[in-house]
Amino acid sequence: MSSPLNFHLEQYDGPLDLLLDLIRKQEINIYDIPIARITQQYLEYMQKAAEMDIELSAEFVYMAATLIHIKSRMLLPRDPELDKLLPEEDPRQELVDRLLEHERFKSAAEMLQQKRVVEEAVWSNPQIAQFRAEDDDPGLAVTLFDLVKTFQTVLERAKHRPVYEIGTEEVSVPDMIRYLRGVFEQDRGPVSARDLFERQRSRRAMICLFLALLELVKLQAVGLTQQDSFGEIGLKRLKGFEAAFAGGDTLAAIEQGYN
Amino acid sequence: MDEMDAAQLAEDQSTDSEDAQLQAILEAIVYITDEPLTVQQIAAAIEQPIDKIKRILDQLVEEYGKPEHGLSIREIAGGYKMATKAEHHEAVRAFVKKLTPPMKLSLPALETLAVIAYKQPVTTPEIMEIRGVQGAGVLKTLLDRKLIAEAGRKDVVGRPLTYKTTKEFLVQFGLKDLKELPTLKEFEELGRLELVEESQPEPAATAAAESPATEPPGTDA
Amino acid sequence: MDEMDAAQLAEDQSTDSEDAQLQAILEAIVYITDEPLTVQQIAAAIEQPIDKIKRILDQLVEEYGKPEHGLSIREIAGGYKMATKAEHHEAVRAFVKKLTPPMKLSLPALETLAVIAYKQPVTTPEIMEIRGVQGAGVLKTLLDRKLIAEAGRKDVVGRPLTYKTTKEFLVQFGLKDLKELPTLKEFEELGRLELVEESQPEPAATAAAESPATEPPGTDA
Repeated sequence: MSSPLNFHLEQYDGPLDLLLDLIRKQEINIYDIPIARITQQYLEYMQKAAEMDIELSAEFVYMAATLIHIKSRMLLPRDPELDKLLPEEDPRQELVDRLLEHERFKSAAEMLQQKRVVEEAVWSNPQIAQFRAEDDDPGLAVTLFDLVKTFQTVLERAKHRPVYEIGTEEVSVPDMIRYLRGVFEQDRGPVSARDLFERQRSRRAMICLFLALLELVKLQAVGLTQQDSFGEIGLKRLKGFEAAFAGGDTLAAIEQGYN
Repeated sequence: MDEMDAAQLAEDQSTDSEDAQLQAILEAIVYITDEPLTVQQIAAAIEQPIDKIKRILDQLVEEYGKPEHGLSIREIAGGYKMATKAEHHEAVRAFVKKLTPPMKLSLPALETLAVIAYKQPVTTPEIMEIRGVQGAGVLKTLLDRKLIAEAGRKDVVGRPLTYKTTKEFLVQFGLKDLKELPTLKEFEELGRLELVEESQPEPAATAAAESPATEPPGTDA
Repeated sequence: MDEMDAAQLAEDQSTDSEDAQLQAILEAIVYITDEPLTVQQIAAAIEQPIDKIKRILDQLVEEYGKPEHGLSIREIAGGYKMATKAEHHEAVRAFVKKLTPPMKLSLPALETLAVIAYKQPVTTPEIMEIRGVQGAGVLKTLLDRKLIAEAGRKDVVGRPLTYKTTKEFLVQFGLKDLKELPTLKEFEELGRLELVEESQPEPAATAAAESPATEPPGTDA
């Protein structure tokens, strides 16, 4: 067998890697590749890979076709007169250029790896935190990519949000009152009641939300609105909102009531 | 006499360069740790005699004590620690204050901004609906930073305000116009290609961006 | 004559002590900051002429370059950054507490990164063409780690996104700027030299592809 790859089948990142390895291992002059030999070795590799159930990507097949094409072009006799007028480029030229280009980037990758090895042996200990004001939000340094990624995450979350799942979490009526208080501190309303209920993750949470709403309506902190009969029910902050939460008493009293 | 001197000199030199080496190591060690390290701890870790370590650390303390150094190595709580000198604290603090921080956003703010960028013009309830969290507090942050602006009212019940991204948003993200925003399809393409290429999982670098935000009840504002 | 000398001396001394003061402040600043700061940023913040800051920073770089220092101040990503010297990694590692996991990149990821570094701004199809494989692969990993960023769309059919390397790339690879990278031509010449000189059948370029990435020293702590 003529292939230098007989004894162990290696994984290559792509056909260019495989070709380069064949060429370099056999110390072949890359500017004068014996295309028949290399093509044969290349095909042997593909065969072996198939036998060992190693899946090769489509580029390997495409490269095989390219090699065979180059080989056949080199076999065809050329009209010497035509060659004088219109010298044909070596059929291997394009492949050689690609191989050399690829090899340059492999070397560049290696150079980068060496630089990383050095950087991994170096540590820094910045103390800037001691000089930053405490209220500075370190936050995230944001790129465009973060923006897309974040949007994707938000959409995924929306997709997987379980609506009627019975959770094990212990949500209580006072929890829901605090939750509603947060809602109406941001937004005076009207807020869609249906939206609020749909956002709850468990039956228990919905019941607690319902009871919490009743409590707030009783306290005249929140009012219910409906544009037309059977229409959407809206929730609105009322004048009694601040008063209801002024002291801690209201919540404490309700908490007692439900314990 | 000459020979003795030469020998002495050679020995001195080798000791000097050994000392310089040890001093360099001690400097690096004192720099890297946040807790004051005792001489014993250091000596044990780098397997050198305690008195030698002590002598060189004292040299370092003295060296950094000079006025041309803004750092000092001090003996604190029985150990050694590097820090900035107190007399320069004002200057350093003023410096830090003047640093223009890179655009940093909290995760809730980033999420809200992302929703607005891709869904504009969009109302507060719509943003909350998509994000699945209550609380529009971060809108103010984004408005303050001029990353978003109001974009008129929507013609539905309650006529809620809508929001859009601004020119400043484009500048901050290096975009010529909104058409330059990568589409979700392009993003998914990246993910798909990734699966083909990279079989071994690699540790995520930006864990914060991936962890899900807190869900209700409770507001994130 | 004597008087003039004295005046000159006094002036020199005051300049010296002013310089020492400034050097101390710069040392403190470089010590505390986490991101490399440019001369311009520093000069603007402490209201001093750029060339003066540059001169003193260069003095600091030189001073810390001496073997008796275990720390170094390096020019990275267009700015200055303090860190321990690589040659003391064994001694220092024992004391590193907040060990951020080393950034592991696969060879395909490094290759993609190399293509982007040299060809930026570059599109996904262009990357695939050079690498000879379908799938831009690992782009998402590189984006996640903020080593690359989107760089607008290219004005060709389909208006594909382009990519470029970031400041974080320079920091992670310890580069002053992109110009510090060897040219591609240099790699070619290197390859040719190897072909001529190397008698072993395995040139370096292919050897790396076969053996699993060498374990960098910073991983086991």
